[in-house]
Amino acid sequence: MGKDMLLLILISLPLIGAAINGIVGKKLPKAIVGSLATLLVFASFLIAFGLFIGLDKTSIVHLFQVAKFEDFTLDINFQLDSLSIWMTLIITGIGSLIHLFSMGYMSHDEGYHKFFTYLNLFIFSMLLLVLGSNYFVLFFGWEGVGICSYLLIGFHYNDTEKGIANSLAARKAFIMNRIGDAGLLFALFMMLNKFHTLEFVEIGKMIAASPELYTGIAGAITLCLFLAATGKSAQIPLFTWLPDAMAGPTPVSALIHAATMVTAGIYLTVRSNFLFELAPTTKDIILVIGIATTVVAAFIAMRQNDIKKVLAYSTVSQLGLMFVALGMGAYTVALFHVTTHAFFKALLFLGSGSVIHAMSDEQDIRKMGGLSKLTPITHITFLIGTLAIAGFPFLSGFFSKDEILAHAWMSSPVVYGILMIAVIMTAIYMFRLYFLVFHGSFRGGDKLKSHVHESSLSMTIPLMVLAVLSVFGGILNLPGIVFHNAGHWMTHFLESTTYGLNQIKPEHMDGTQSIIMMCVASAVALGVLAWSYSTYVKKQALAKEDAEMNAWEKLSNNKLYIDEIYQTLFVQPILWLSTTLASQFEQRILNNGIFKMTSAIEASGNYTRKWQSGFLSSYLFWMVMGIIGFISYYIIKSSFWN
Amino acid sequence: MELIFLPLILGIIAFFIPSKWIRPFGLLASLSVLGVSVAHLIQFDPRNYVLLFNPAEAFPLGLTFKMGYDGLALTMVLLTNAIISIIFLANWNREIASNARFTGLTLLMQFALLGLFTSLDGILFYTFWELTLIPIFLILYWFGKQDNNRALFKFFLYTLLGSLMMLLSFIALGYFSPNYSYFQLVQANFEGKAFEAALIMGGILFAFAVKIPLFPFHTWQAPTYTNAPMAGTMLLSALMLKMALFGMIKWMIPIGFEGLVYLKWPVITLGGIGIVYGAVIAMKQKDLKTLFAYASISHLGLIAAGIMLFSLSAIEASMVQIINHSIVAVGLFLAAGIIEDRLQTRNIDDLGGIAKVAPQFGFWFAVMTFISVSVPFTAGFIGEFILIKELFSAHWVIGITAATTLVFGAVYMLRAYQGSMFGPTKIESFKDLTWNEYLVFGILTIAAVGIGLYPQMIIEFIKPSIKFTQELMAGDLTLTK
Amino acid sequence: MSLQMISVILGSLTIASALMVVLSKHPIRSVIYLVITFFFISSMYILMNAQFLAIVNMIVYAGAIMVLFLFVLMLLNLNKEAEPETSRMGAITAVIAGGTLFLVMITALRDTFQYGKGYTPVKVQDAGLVEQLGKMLFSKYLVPFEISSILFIAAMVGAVLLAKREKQVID
Amino acid sequence: MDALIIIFITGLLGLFVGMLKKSQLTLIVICTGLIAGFLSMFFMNDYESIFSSYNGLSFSRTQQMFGLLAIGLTLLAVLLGYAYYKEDTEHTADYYGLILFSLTGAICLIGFSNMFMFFLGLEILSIPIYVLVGIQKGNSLASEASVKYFFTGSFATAIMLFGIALIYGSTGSFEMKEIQMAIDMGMSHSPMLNIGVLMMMAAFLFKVGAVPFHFWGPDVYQGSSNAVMAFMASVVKLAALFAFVHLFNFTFQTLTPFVSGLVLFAIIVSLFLGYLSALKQTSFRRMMAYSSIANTGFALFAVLNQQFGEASLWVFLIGYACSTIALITINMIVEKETDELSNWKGIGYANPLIGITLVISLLSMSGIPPFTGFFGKYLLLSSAFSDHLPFVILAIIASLVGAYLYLRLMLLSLSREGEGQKLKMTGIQALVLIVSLAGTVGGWLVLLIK
Amino acid sequence: MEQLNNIGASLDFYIFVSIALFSIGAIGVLTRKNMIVLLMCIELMLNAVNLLLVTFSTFFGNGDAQIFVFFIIVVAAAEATIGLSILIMAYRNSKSIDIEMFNKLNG
Repeated sequence: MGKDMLLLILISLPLIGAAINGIVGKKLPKAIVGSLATLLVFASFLIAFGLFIGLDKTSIVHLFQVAKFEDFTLDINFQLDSLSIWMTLIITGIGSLIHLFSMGYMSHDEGYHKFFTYLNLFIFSMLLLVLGSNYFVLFFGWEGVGICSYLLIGFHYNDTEKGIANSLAARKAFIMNRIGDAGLLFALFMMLNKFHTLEFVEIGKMIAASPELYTGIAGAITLCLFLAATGKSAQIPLFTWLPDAMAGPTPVSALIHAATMVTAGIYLTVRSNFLFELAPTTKDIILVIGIATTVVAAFIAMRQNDIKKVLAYSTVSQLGLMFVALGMGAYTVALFHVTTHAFFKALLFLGSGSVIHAMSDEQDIRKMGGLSKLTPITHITFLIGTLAIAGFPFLSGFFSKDEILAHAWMSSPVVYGILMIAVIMTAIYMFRLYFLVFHGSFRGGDKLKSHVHESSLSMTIPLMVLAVLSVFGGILNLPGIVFHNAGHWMTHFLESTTYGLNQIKPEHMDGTQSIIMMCVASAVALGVLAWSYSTYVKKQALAKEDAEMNAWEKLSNNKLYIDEIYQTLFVQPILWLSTTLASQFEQRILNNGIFKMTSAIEASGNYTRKWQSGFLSSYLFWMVMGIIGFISYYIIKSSFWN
Repeated sequence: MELIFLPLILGIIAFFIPSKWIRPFGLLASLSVLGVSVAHLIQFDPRNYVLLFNPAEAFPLGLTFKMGYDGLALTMVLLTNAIISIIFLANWNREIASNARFTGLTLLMQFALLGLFTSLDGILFYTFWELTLIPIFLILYWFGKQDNNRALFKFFLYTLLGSLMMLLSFIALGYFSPNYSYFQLVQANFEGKAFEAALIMGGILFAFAVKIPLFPFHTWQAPTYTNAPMAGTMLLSALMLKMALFGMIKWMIPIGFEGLVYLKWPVITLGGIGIVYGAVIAMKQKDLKTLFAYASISHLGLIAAGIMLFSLSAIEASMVQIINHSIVAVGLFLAAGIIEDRLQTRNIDDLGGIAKVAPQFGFWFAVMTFISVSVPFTAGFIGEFILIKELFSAHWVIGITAATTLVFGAVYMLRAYQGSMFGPTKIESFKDLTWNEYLVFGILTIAAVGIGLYPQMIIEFIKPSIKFTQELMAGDLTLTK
Repeated sequence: MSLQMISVILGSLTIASALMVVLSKHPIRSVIYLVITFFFISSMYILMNAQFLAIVNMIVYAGAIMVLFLFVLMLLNLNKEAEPETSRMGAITAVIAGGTLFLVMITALRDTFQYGKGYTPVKVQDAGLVEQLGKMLFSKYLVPFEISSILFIAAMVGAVLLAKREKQVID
Repeated sequence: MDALIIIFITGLLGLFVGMLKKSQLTLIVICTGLIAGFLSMFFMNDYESIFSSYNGLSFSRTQQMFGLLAIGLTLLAVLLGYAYYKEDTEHTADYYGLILFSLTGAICLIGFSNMFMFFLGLEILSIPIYVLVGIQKGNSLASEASVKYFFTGSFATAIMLFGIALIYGSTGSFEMKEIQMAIDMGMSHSPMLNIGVLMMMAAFLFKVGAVPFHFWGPDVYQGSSNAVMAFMASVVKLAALFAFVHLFNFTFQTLTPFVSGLVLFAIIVSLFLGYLSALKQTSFRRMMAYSSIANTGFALFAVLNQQFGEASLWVFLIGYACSTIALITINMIVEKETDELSNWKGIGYANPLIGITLVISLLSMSGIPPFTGFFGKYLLLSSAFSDHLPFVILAIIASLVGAYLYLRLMLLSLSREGEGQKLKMTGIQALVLIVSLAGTVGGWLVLLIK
Repeated sequence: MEQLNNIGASLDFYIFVSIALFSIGAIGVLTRKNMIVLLMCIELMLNAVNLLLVTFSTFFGNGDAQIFVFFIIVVAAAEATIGLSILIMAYRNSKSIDIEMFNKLNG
């Protein structure tokens, strides 16, 4: 079996799973449904791993042609190279773990088979997104994940309490993504007009041949691409959907809104690096927006009380960090952070899922506390995740963040400074979350306490696997300064097989600076840990109620009022426009105008028929007038004749 | 010829069938017509022009009575026959289907539509154009809401005004062409008379603009849809609207091509306004049918704007989009019909939680919703993609305007879907889908996904026709037919 | 007194008596004035050498038709009170309209009033004679002559149909 | 010409057979005569008849077609009226006789070749109609209609005679050919001729019922009976329109551009006034009268069309007359005490034949293809298109108002509320409906045969 | 000139008289409300036409116009008959010959 075939099988396995579960899943026992879905994704992972091992050069698999137009064709092609296979590994790997987790988490849900159908469908779409060899397939996947995300966020649409909120959140996500999609479409159109193809490789070649031809259009294209990325990867200004998306079941949050889908924007940018390299302005914009997002999201996360909301804002913040890296041209660094982030954020979400599961669907951290003893495995793994994200030395997050900070330092100390603030805030809110959930006393009441229990094995195994990965994930791309030959494996891996990835090499950094930076980061993480411990464990500080908050806490707690601002600035005017147009323009002017006209015409009949007075003498009179008129016509006309 | 006259004969027979047998009769009749058209399809080579009726002698008034089809027309013929069959199927368990008048009128409507699509003579085209009005009008009047006279008047007079303008144009065309044969009309010489050509085109456009409907001519649509019976709405939006788009592609632009420079941007602008306007109004509509009506203004504005570009890709994409819109229209109006049928209301505020009670319906409605917002793998995606691309290439402003349909479309469709299907259950019981409704949704979905995955088949099918027309317009072709 | 003088006087009298037809309050007077007008017109015919028409005019118009009018007037037995009043405004409007008609026609035909110059009427004496007319009527105009019988039949049937009193059914 | 004699003799014969007081027999005699007349008209060779040695009448191919149409429509009108006449056994024959005499007038008016025949034809056409309008003797509305028609008609006759006299004065002839020659020789600027032509035109506008000489129309139509109205609206209108068009397309053709301004004015005002006034009517016959004023407006476009005017008029008239006869038949069927339009509610839904006839007739009158009404309007408008575009557009706008009018009637009569309504329809009426339906649907096909 | 003198005044004069008679008839038709007088006024108008025709006949010197006058008299007689019988019928129905009374049909 050739690689091409394997690749196609890899892509189609989740689709097959979705089809089976979708069509007959309702009648199958839950165990079969869940394990089928999980195994298929895992099989995909195995195939991907095999391909990864045997990867030598970029190869393109042609499947079929969707449409052929005058000056371009639209094909379904797949591309196998280091970047796509790397993303595939993350997606299928973490995907299968989360599938496994879901088997336990969703076991009581009546829409069990539906859930796995959607999940498999999501994996399929995501694979299309990353494996496609052109922007068209990428767009297919891009839209596909959007729909799956919509379906999964609104999964509990008919929940008696939160049903409407869930579906509204889903809608918000879909629509905000659609705004981004429009950007992607425009980028595609511009590329079609300029390059007459959408193949990555061919566009890359064309640009490599004569970059100066494309500098102008590249700016526009990259801006549109970045708009798309902000939609999918929840950056300012389109980030508000992600926290709302937490309405979905927790595995969904872990898979889609932490590990995979939200990183599609980063993937897109990395994929299009040849274009971004031609557009320095766009890169500056990305940098600024990345910084803003990471700081704003971290700030909001500090005083959130919903366990998943904290993690959601954390995700937004981390994604911002990745965009900072992209803005500086450090593409592999961004991907490295994508990878480690996938590990620890998935871990954290699954951990929070386990907590929620244990707490009988309670998500408010004010009602939790002291869960460390009740759910030991969750506690340990969650702790590892927290440490990893906070940048505890030598865990995966430490290395990936450090790379970004190092690049930031090299580009500008100001950027570095701002990022350090964000890093500190990250550590603060994560430790706050950890301590409030797992330490102190249980605040949820006795009745709830008696129900709290450790999750089943299918849920804890993924936690443990992810914990291990979170700890050792850093190995993938160790800083070169310390581990000379072993370092930067991932950078080299991606560099060796992709085209045109040129970036600043961290090796050029001064060794001493690098070490100092690591020390600073470690110190920050440890310092915040110590401070948090003293605040939340020693002083037993609790999450404040709304009334007790001071100004900045309120600001953070209310998400900077961004939703409200959007509501007033965009939503309300459009809805107002809709109502006004419908009632004023449509109804009053167009509709009533026409009826006014017709009734006026009808009414004019009343005047014309008055002429018909019924008196013979009037008839005869008008006949005489007619003849007089005729003759006058002649007199007038004949006098003009001469 | 049997292709066109079979529905006429069947339609007349239908009036005499006892009501016990009328239900299967309607379905079988429409299926047999579909079968005939499929037989034509099998023998058809897209590179050919098939002339069904081609009298050699000349008639007075420049009448030629030519009839025939190319790939473009045959596509529409097949679409018509398929949709009519689906309409019969969708109405199977409704009272309306056991009414001989309805069946007969629908078959007569089919006759008129087939005649329209296959006519190759200007006056014949106009005749069939008007002829379609009569059956649909009676269907709306007899089977619509009782007090719908105002809406009907508006519908009838609007369309009639449009037709009369078209008639003026055809009369004027008589001065530029020896007779009304399509081939002669296309070759009509407007050299140095671009403005006259634009005027003639404008007259024809007026008729089409009313039917499409383009932005300021749309007010008849929403009330007509709201008052119409489900089958009538389907006929209107899935087939009658398409007549106008087909007419634009096949008749209006090829005939008055020299005048396109004058009309191109005004119409594209109107289309663009329609896209945004329809979508914005649809956002706050409470009645499902009204909402879909405004959505249709938005969708068709895009197609009309795309056609005006008259590039090969744009027309191919328009055809794909025309078919997609027919599928969507039937699906969505069936959904609205099902809701109205079981709950006697279409107001979104009164609905809610249906998906919980009737999960199958919820699912298929969702599928239709997604097809309508043209997600990938559905027919709408590729059409919308290329159309917006072409518009974007023509001018970026119109491109961006057109792209708002992506966002706005999602807004109003999801609002409609979620408002009626999700949320707290406000209804006691809701009978889930019957077999025929399943079948309809299934067929529509398969068609939509099939076209979405492989639109090439349609594109290949119609490409030779468009090229032929373009050559005809350029005068490269010496006509032997 | 030259013929010209006679014809001018006749013309004036004709117009005057015609005016009296319109102005007379009583219908019977109108009838009488109308008969007088016809006499004047007939005499003008004679002046123009149309003797046969002059006679026919006298017999048919003044004789038959006017007698019919009088007969109907008597039959209906309309007394003075039944005579409809003409409203002043209506009359003024009507006179203005008629006057305008007259003026407009005169204006339009003003060029014609040198009509006769340069033309030479031929065989003036013969044209209006019975013999001439009779020959024409039964050769050139035979078809109209025969067709006019249809008119008379129709008028006869119609008159009988309308004027006849329906049979009264006596119980 | 032979047809004329056959019809006249049939009329006389009908009067005699009428004495037997067997209405059925009378009908048979009359119909046989009409069919014989139709056939003799049909098989007539050009200019050959027993009267050919005398001048006065001549029939070209077109005139023959109009003659056939007139006879055919009379046949329909006669059949249509049967249900009504037979109740009045005393006068059944009188009705038929008068209608047939009137028809002879119409034929004279179609085939005239000098002013004598023209004038006589017009009078023979009119005088029986004056009588027929007022034939319901006890009905004060009928006698009012008769009075109005008679006085306006006589006044118009006087005007026309004055016009004929002036034309004679300027051209010195009553023969159409000679008049035409004289005009073509350079008389066209003569004031006397022009005034004469204008006065004739005024009288014609009166006869066809166009503004500003239309006033008699609504009153007379409403006052008369359905049967008489059917004859008036079809045959009388046909003959008058044909004579008008014929005169202005041949004899006065040099002057037609000169009068075109007036004709266009009359057309447009007729169209709008007719349709607008019709909108507010409650009486069916009155509404039809106004609608006929508007349709006359359309027909007058033929006056301006030298080339195809008569052929266009023929097609237009067959559509118009057939629809009108069909509608009047339906009105006869549904009429109760009065001819209120409310009687029409739901009749089309109750009876399919009535429904189909009604819908197609109304659509044809609104100018919707493929019915004859459309082709008539199409021909008339298309010929006027290049010279009088603004007026054609105005006419089209007016026809939209008309469509609204007919649509309203259609909606009213197709209302579902009529379900189960019982309508009495005789076989003869059904026959009339079917024949006129065939004319409405297929009348235009004659264009292709030619 | 001499020939013209044969018919008395000039042709123009007769035309003038004829127009005057016609106009007077028209005024009568417009002013009078009595139907019989109305009918008489119409007869007056017809006589104006007759006069005109005879004038032209004299002028052209052929008898065609006189034959036409003959037919006009024929028609006038028939018309008068019909007119009077309509009048009688109308009188029977409404007991009046005032045309102003006949206005039930209007609008």
